[in-house]
Amino acid sequence: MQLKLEPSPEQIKAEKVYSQMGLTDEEFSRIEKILGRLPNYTEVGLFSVMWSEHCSYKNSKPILKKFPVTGPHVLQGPGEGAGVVDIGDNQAVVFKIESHNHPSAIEPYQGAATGVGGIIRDVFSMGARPIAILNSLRFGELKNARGKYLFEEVVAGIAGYGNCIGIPTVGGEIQFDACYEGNPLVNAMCVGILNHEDIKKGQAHGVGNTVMYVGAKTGRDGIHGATFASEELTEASEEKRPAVQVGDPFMEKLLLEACLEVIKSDALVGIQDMGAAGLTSSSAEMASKAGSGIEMNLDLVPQRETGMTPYEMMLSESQERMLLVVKNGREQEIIDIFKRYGLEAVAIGRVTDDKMLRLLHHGEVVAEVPADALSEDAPVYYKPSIEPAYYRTFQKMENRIPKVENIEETLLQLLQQPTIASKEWVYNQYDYMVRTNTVVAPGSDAAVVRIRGTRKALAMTTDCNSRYIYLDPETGGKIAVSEAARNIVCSGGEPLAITDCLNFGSPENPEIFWQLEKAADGISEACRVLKTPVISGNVSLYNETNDTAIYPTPVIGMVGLIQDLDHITTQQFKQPGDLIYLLGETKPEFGGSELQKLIYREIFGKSPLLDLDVEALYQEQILTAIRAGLVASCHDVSEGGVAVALSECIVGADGIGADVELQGEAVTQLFSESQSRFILSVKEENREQFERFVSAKLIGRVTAEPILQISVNNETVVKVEAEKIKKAWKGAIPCLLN
Amino acid sequence: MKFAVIVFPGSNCDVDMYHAVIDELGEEAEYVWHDETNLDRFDAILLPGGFSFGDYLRTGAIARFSPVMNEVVKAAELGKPVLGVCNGFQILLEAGLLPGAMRRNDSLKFICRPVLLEVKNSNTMFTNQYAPGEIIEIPIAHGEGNYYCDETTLAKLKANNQIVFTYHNENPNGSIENIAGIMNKQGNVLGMMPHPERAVANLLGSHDGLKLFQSIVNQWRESHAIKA
Amino acid sequence: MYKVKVYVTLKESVLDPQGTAVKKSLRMMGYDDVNDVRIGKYMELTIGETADQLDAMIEEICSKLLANPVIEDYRYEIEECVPQ
Amino acid sequence: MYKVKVYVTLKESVLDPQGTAVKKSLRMMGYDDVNDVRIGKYMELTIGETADQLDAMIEEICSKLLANPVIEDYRYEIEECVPQ
Ligand SMILES: Nc1ncnc2c1ncn2[C@@H]1O[C@H](COP(=O)(O)OP(=O)(O)O)[C@@H](O)[C@H]1O
Ligand SMILES: [Mg+2]
Repeated sequence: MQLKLEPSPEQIKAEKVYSQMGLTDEEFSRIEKILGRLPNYTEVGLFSVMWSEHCSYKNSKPILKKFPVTGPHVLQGPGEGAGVVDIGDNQAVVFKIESHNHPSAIEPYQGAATGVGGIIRDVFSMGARPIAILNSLRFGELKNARGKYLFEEVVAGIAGYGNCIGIPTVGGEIQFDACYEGNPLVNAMCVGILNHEDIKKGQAHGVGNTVMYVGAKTGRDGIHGATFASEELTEASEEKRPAVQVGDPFMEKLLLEACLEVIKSDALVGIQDMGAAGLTSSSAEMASKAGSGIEMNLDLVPQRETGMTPYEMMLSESQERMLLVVKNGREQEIIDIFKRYGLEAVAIGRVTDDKMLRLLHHGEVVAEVPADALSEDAPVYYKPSIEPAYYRTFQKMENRIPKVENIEETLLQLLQQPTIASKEWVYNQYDYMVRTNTVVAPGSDAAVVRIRGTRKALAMTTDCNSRYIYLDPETGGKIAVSEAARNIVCSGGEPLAITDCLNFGSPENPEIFWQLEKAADGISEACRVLKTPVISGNVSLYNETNDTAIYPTPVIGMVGLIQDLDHITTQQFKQPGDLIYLLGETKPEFGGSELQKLIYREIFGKSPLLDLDVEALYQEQILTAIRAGLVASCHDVSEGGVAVALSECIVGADGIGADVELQGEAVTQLFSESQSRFILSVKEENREQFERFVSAKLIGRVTAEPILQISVNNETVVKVEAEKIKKAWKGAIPCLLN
Repeated sequence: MKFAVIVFPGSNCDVDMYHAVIDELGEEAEYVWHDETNLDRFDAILLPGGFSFGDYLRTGAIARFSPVMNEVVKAAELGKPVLGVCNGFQILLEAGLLPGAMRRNDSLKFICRPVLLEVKNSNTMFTNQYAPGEIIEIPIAHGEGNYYCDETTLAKLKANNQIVFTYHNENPNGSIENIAGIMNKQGNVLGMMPHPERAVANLLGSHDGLKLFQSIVNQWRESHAIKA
Repeated sequence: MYKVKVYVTLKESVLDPQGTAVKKSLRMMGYDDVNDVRIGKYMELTIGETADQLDAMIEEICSKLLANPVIEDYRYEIEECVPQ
Repeated sequence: MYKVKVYVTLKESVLDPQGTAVKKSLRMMGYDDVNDVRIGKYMELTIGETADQLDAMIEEICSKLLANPVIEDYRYEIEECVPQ
């Protein structure tokens, strides 16, 4: 049932059909020039998806250039499915983060689920065995039914996919703010490991080699309404072309196992997953990266529906598909491996030497365009950027200490803010233990996954406080990287590298573009100082509803190496009698803090400041002390300040409390969000040695009594049972959802 | 002693089972793909957790038709120990090797966390290393662990001491009588929702599950010593 | 009293992993004549007295809660029934 | 060609957690007249030529695979249809 007639090349130009697919007049002229003729409908489709921001990074490329991407351990930087970092003993860790914001806003369960599926494929397409999944989520304030629905369904979707495929979801972060109400963020990160010799690339080398298609059949999924430009379209036919794809984690599990087997075969030349723009991006990129061409016969593409046009097949975003390049004559070996898993591998084309992407359908050439033009040579734009007025206003403001009536009450309220509250309701829905390598489960600073057969482990985390970034993108960018590194270090790991997901508003708005630029500057500088290069990432722009942009949200995913299982450290206090230390200086810094938000219901002023050299020094001190076996627990101070951090050290450890004494202004001491601070606990007998390594201040002791007692200037300001803290902190999210 | 770890398309705790046996128990194990038609070389059969065939339709419903299941039935009839964990339990129910059926958790949510279990019957080939009534900590990770059977069946389970594990202090999923694990009347087929293979080393948070595997080995040694 | 039967099915071009898996399994079991399987939901609601605007109410319930209009279609039948 | 519609429902004696949850939500949304909700499966099978013993075959498919007789009931309807 073919409902539509494709417009002719002349019509496309005259009626500007291309503009409905997101191409500008200049871009269309550029295509005409590249081809030396008018493009047909399918060809315009290829350009429109490949030159979209999502595939080409045309607006963000100049920004991404800022990032440091090399380092002594980096084996593969940005540009492939995922980045790769050496971890010694011939092993390497592979990771990447990716957004699925838009699909999740429309259909939260499937949007989140397919986001997880996509990032897993990115990792195993590199030849790596995925070992863990993390996520980073942003929602509105959980005040209305829609908001709760989005939150519940996104979590269920992540769980549904990850649990079924059997990769543990070990960590993440969630922030709730009104700016995400209409535009939630769903970022998923996957971490894998491989042996050096198994690294695979998405490159179509070797003229005459065979292009093979494996995985799910192609349907009309995800061919976006906006790019679907035919006058003959009726409402009924529109309905048949849903923008949202349904994930099939069972299919992906089979695909994963089969691909990991195929990767061991020297018959395999290149492999890439079909992500956004499916067949188009995978084929064009594989050809372009290898400096070759690809010719495909679309009649051979496994199809789920009848009567699919070349345009539909090439733009489909059906999930769970991979494109392989296989040595000519060795196809049967590949077919046999997939067959064992009940999957079909089908030869659909071959590698050519003419650098063209050529498509055949029903015996005719239906598209013929230079692969480089689609991929490497896509347009790049340098957008104007303007410092926003709000920023100047905020920078001029003095730091104001919020007025707090009752400190203990305020602490309990802070613990119930959903951004601070326990995320147990979320991660108990994730199978975080499958494969029995999860040594530190969700609930501490970073998750820790051991590497079986060695004494090593990997620490991993995602972090981003977008409130700071909104107030001051450059400082906020530095903070995001530093906080991620703090979480890794607190767990006993040495930060290796980062992956980033730049979630921003529209780059057409110069003030937003300024945020993007400045945040990237901050991230870059922090990466240089903390020696964590950017090895992969993703950009998601246009996150706006009704012209209001989200806070700039560049999520940082970081992985660190723990050299020995004995170094693994968690945030919970361990033993009554242990000494409690605070490392780092506390200043009255409340801009963007939880306390500011709680009291004023808005954020303003300067974000906390950050000195990267101090940050690096403290992190080094802590790592040295941990490796020397001197640290019983370690936790970074983040949202909610010292009082919240101390509470978090107590709640996970049953039946103990803490008695702490601070000096100074009480609200600042307890709730300021000054950066580069840590709470550590140390066995009495290690006191001297610890103090030699770490310039921290002794502030109290772990007690056998399950009570948190804090005094400031010798006056008790908090005295509350651990049980009460626990109830407030753990009960908050379930309570908000009811 | 040699264990078969049956792998269905979609199984995902197969690796955990395998390593529990090899690394922590110190016995032999081999992965067996679901199309295998001979299990004679094995002394015990393990059906791991996961999502066999995606658990589409019903948990375990499609896996039970895999060729290997005929052999699992045969092994059970021969009296070999057969242990099904989580999805393995669900498959045993669908295959009729154990009575009852699984419903979705009453919270309608997947639940992953450590829980406490009571060893209801420590006089079995799976639990002889536990003390009667011992309370142990073992994680659960399932969306459908809400065990159901009719009253006649329940009465029989009780009468024959077939209820092996119950949840202690709380019921995480709504299962009747807090049932976490049951065995067949002969006592050689055990199905349980909690994952003993995830609790075999302190590094993982608990080693309470190891005794279950040790019980199997212990029983096997004794019976072989007698035969010899 | 009314008994309302609601049928929720995936939209035609939406992937149905469950249906595909069941079809494959039926084929494996030797039922070669099965060409296609689609799996949806079937729900029975028992509704009390209010007869007026029942239709509008069911329509609302379906589109808001029982079905997900982004990927699913629904239809329903209303039967009047006498409580025993 | 035949289209077979299969309805699988939980037995009445078996508590239906999903139905209970949906009922609760409906009540919260203000639909106080909803007395009961039961959730089951609706499946559509398209079956090729073989007309003989179709009934026996469907019966078998249902009892073996599509429904679990321990907790579920099923019924089905067979419609002959002309392929377009
Ligand atoms: N979406 C999520 N998925 C899984 N785990 C989460 C999620 N959100 C938070 N967590 C876990 O909860 C704990 C606390 O998170 P968070 O408050 O963000 O920690 P931190 O401030 O140290 O970064 C961490 O262990 C984290 O991994
Ligand atoms: Mg932290």
